[in-house]
Amino acid sequence: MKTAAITMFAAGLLAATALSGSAFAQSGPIKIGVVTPLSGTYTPIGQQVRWGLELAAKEINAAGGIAGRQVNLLFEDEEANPSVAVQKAEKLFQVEKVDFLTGTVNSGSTLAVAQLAERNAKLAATTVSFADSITTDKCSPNMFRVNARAEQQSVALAAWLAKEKPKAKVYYLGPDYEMGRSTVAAFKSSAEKGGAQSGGEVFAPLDSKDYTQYFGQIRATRPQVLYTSVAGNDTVRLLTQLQDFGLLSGLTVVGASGTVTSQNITAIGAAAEGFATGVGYSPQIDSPANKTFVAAFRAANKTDPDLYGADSYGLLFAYKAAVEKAGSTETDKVREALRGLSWQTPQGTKTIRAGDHQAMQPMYVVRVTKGKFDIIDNVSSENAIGPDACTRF
Amino acid sequence: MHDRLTQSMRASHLLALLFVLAALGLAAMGAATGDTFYLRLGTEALIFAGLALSVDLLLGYSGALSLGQALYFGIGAYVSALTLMKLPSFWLAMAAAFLATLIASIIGGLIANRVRGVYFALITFGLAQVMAKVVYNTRELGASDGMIGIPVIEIGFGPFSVSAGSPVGFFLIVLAVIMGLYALTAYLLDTPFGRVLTALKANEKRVPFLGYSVWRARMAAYVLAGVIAGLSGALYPMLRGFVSPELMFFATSGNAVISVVLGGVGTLIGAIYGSVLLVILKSIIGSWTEHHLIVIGLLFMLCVMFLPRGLVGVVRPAIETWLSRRRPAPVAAADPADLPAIIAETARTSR
Amino acid sequence: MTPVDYLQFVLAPQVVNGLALGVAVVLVALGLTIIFGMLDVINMSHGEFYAIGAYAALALGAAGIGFWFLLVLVPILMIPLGMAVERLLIRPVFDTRDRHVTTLLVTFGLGLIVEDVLKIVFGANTQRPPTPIPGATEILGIILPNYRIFLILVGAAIVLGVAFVVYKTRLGAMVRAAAFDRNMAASLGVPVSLVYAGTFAFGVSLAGLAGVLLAPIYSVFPTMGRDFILLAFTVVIVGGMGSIWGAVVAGLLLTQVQALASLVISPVWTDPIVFGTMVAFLVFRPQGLFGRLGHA
Amino acid sequence: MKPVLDIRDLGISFGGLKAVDQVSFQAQRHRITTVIGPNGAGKSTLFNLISGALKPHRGQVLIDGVDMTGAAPERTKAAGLSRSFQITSLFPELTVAENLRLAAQVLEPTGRAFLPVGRSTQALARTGQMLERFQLAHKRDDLAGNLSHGDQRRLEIAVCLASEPKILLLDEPTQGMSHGDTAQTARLVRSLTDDVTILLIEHDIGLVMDLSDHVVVMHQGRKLAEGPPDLVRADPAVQAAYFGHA
Repeated sequence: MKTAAITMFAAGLLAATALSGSAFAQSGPIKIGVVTPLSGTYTPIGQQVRWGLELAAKEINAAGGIAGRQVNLLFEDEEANPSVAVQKAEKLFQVEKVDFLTGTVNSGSTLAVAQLAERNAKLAATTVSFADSITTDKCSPNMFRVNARAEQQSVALAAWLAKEKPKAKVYYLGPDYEMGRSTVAAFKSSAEKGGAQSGGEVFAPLDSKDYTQYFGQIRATRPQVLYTSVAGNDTVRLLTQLQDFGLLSGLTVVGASGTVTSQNITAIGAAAEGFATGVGYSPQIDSPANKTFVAAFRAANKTDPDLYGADSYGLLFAYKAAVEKAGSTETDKVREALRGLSWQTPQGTKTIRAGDHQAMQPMYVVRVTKGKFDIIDNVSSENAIGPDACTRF
Repeated sequence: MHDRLTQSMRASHLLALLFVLAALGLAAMGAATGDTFYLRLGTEALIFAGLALSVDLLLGYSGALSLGQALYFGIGAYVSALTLMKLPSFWLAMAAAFLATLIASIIGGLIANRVRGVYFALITFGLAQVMAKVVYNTRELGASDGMIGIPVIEIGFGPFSVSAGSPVGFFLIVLAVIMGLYALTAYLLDTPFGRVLTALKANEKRVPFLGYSVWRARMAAYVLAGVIAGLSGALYPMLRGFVSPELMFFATSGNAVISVVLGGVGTLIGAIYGSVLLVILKSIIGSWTEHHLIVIGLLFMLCVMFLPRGLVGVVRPAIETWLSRRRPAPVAAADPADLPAIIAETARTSR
Repeated sequence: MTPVDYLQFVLAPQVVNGLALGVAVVLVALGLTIIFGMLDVINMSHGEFYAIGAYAALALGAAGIGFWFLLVLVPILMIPLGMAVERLLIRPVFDTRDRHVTTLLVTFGLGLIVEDVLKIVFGANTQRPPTPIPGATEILGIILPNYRIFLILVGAAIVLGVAFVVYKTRLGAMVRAAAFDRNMAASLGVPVSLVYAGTFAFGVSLAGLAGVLLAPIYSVFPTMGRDFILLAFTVVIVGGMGSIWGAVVAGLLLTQVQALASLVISPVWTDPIVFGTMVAFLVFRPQGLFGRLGHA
Repeated sequence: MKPVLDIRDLGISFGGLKAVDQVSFQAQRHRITTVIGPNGAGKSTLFNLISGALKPHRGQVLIDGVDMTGAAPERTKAAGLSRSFQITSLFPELTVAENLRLAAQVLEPTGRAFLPVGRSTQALARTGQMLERFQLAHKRDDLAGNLSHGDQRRLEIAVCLASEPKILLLDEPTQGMSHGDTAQTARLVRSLTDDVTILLIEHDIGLVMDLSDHVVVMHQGRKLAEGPPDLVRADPAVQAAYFGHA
């Protein structure tokens, strides 16, 4: 009766772990759950999230922790799949009794986890997802976003473009899914307010192997600017193929903040030169706080932080400030403390807008020069944030 | 006097009974300790067990490997979610999911059943991929983000009602539904109709010369499997409150195939054990290393190569021998007809 | 847009670029169709062997070995790997009743493992070897990178070479005989077991070669194996299991359909179109364009 | 008397080859009609045409006076025609009893298709009869794939007979059997004519002469001659084409 034994074992195991999870409220270490992709296509982003949080936790703990309590990070792999993310998040909420949750990358996971946080009366934050919906029409009282959303990025980039290339003819190339389309639409409307003309647009399937089939249309419209919101491996292919075809000369390539990042910039190589984007972070930000952060990050992980790493790093300090202000880790008190909170991050002062839980922050336009993101322009946080469209709270 | 296939099925029923007892034990323990997570994880494992059950019906009995069974699971989940957002009724959602997957699997079956063997596997794979892409790109269905905000429903049975938000209550409901689907499938497989399916796997070429239409039998199996997957999927949004296109992706179909192979192809109950085992494995290994694929891949390969009937295949023959020694057996420990009664009984007492 | 512009900038490049992609697909499908057609084995881990080839090229290239030498070295290194996989994983389940399903499942498990191992060894980030032949050539206003021209030529040479070995040599005849009837071949003195292992290794080696050739264009990352696999299986089915010419025709045809279709409809629908073609072939002409190699 | 099986001008060609061409004959009730001819004469193709495995290009197949030309196997089966195969085709992973029960379950009323097999009383009774009659009762729970060759051939005939057909097409039932087994099988086949009409393909000429009521000789797809065994044997054309080679 081996199976019987296995069943009994499994049931016993489940029960035993269920029993051991009981709470240590308000004493002992503060537990923060991190549900992030550690396998699959999004692994590189998950790594940056992990490294940023680990560095912040190390620094906070070395300085005496949050309100005297040490921070303990608990990681779970969400496989970039909302079903897995929710299951793992529930484990962290229910079994590990974490006080706070973060890490989700794709917006589907973030939205699903936000709902779960509500139903568990816990708080969560994203440091990566930039879909506008998370803090607009699908906003949640229990979800915060400390990274810049799509609109902040496109406002900054469009403002720069209007100065740099007035009335430019822009061709748009996005990945063919909801996020890709909405990012293109957001930038297009910002850019056209600044006087840009559209040369046409095309949406390529996600994970396209070959972008050359769109090159003919691009060449035929002779645009001055190419805007793209592809990401990860897709960017590597798009930009290197553009370079192979000699199409990069005379063309300004701009894109979303996730298009060229520290994960794919080495693979893109020279083809990334001149690429510009609107973003909330660059390792080149010339401030003492950032220099210290970059040095520490590099020492720990042998690579530069990117926006995901920096935003994740910054999040823990927001949480620390809020808990210390609230004098508690209770959901309602921390939520109140987070609303309107201003705190210091490597990229400057961030403020969480109370009305939609979206962080306001100065935005930068960065351009790749010799493999580094040089800052070429910036927009103040007030000018970039856009109206509060959240009506739920 | 029972024939050998009936005997095997009865051995599976004994394992099913054992499973139900263990599940009830878990429910009781969970209720006593006020646990939420493990009960809900168990509920999810059961829901995916329903999908695995449908894969085993196809692979283990009619001999057709479906690499896209998540298609019907996903359709069931989406239809149930849409229904629940309009009208939060359990029965209505299940009925809508039933109808939708019935129609979808008839259409899918008309395409997929034109071919067999590996071609069938590739076609089912492709069908699911294409449909998942369509959902992924349809704004009305939430596109790549999926849909959140599916309400926590009250499930009414006459004067009684259970909240889907109650970990124990919903666990028992899902247990009843999934074991009900198991009992139904097991029952059908032990009828002349079901035996024709078994014959398909054993020697498809001979079947028409016995007077049975191969196409009709394959269609019946395919539609039945589609509906089982769809009804299981319909439970998912009730548990998690959201649906996303990932539910239709290959990862979901692939996990169901892995569950079936681990538990035991062609044992029916193996699909359910395998699914629970996979969830436990993933949960344990996943917290310990992000390289869970290696461990699961290795276990899976070893099972395919050395345990063609999976874990259940290791124990079931012993049970069969034991059952056949107990003669005569008028009402054995677990007659399929008794299972729903047992579940209903225990559900009543634990409320 | 004037008609001349359309022809020069849109239509003609589309056809030429589709050709380069077609060659890439044919290269990946070639090994698959040989294993499929001759051994009757479904190798779901074919994509992962392609990835191994690409990573091997990347690592050895970084160690200072030249691209031209890699073109020979990597395929040779893949042969013992293929032999070992055949011996350890395929052989034990070769005689199970449902060989297709069993080998599909075993190699599916292998694929999962390889993908994760690649991530552990090489990291999760995308990498890319330098383009061996830089620059682009303009012919009649159509720009084509030199490396793609090279790829088309080398691809043609590889296909011809493989076809010559399979159809014209004594070795190829032995392989085809073993595929047609194992017992008959054995009685004619063909070392069947060795031929099977060799054929599998040959298919794996071709996947590795495709990896070396395509890495500079499509870049290298752990999940790259999934990239081509559905398209490659489609090509194998449409072309006819095991038919080399079938794979060539189907590969070029399907990529042209994809390329030209994307001019008139949203590119996202090109996948369903390709898949629809596969379904249509399975339903109306299951033996594929050219029928099955070694079989009637 | 009306023939049970009436073959009229049946023909099919593969490519340019006329595998079966203008074949007509009748099989009379409770008689054994044997089709003989050298390898490649088109005998098995003829069986495939009659049983519905292949669709004829021309001609007609009438079963009990009903036109069943080109009907699918399950329909010719329903019309009362059962066939065996030259290469044994059983369900090797199922037991001997289940092989028989599967064949016999067509005898059940449709309503019982969804009741447990234990309730299929008619099918189970028929299975029991077949096990007795073919002396397989002691092996009822063995897997068909584990039986000896001779037992498998016998089981194949039993499976064909289990559904109580009107016509039995037996494709070389003694193929590969030992001498003793062959004689036993011959007696068995003879005894079946009380229930069914038999159409037989057989190579063993001694057996053919012994067993047959009527012989049809095929040669290169065509019918060369037909008649009672003695007459056919004496036919000079048959002598030249067939026995001359044998």
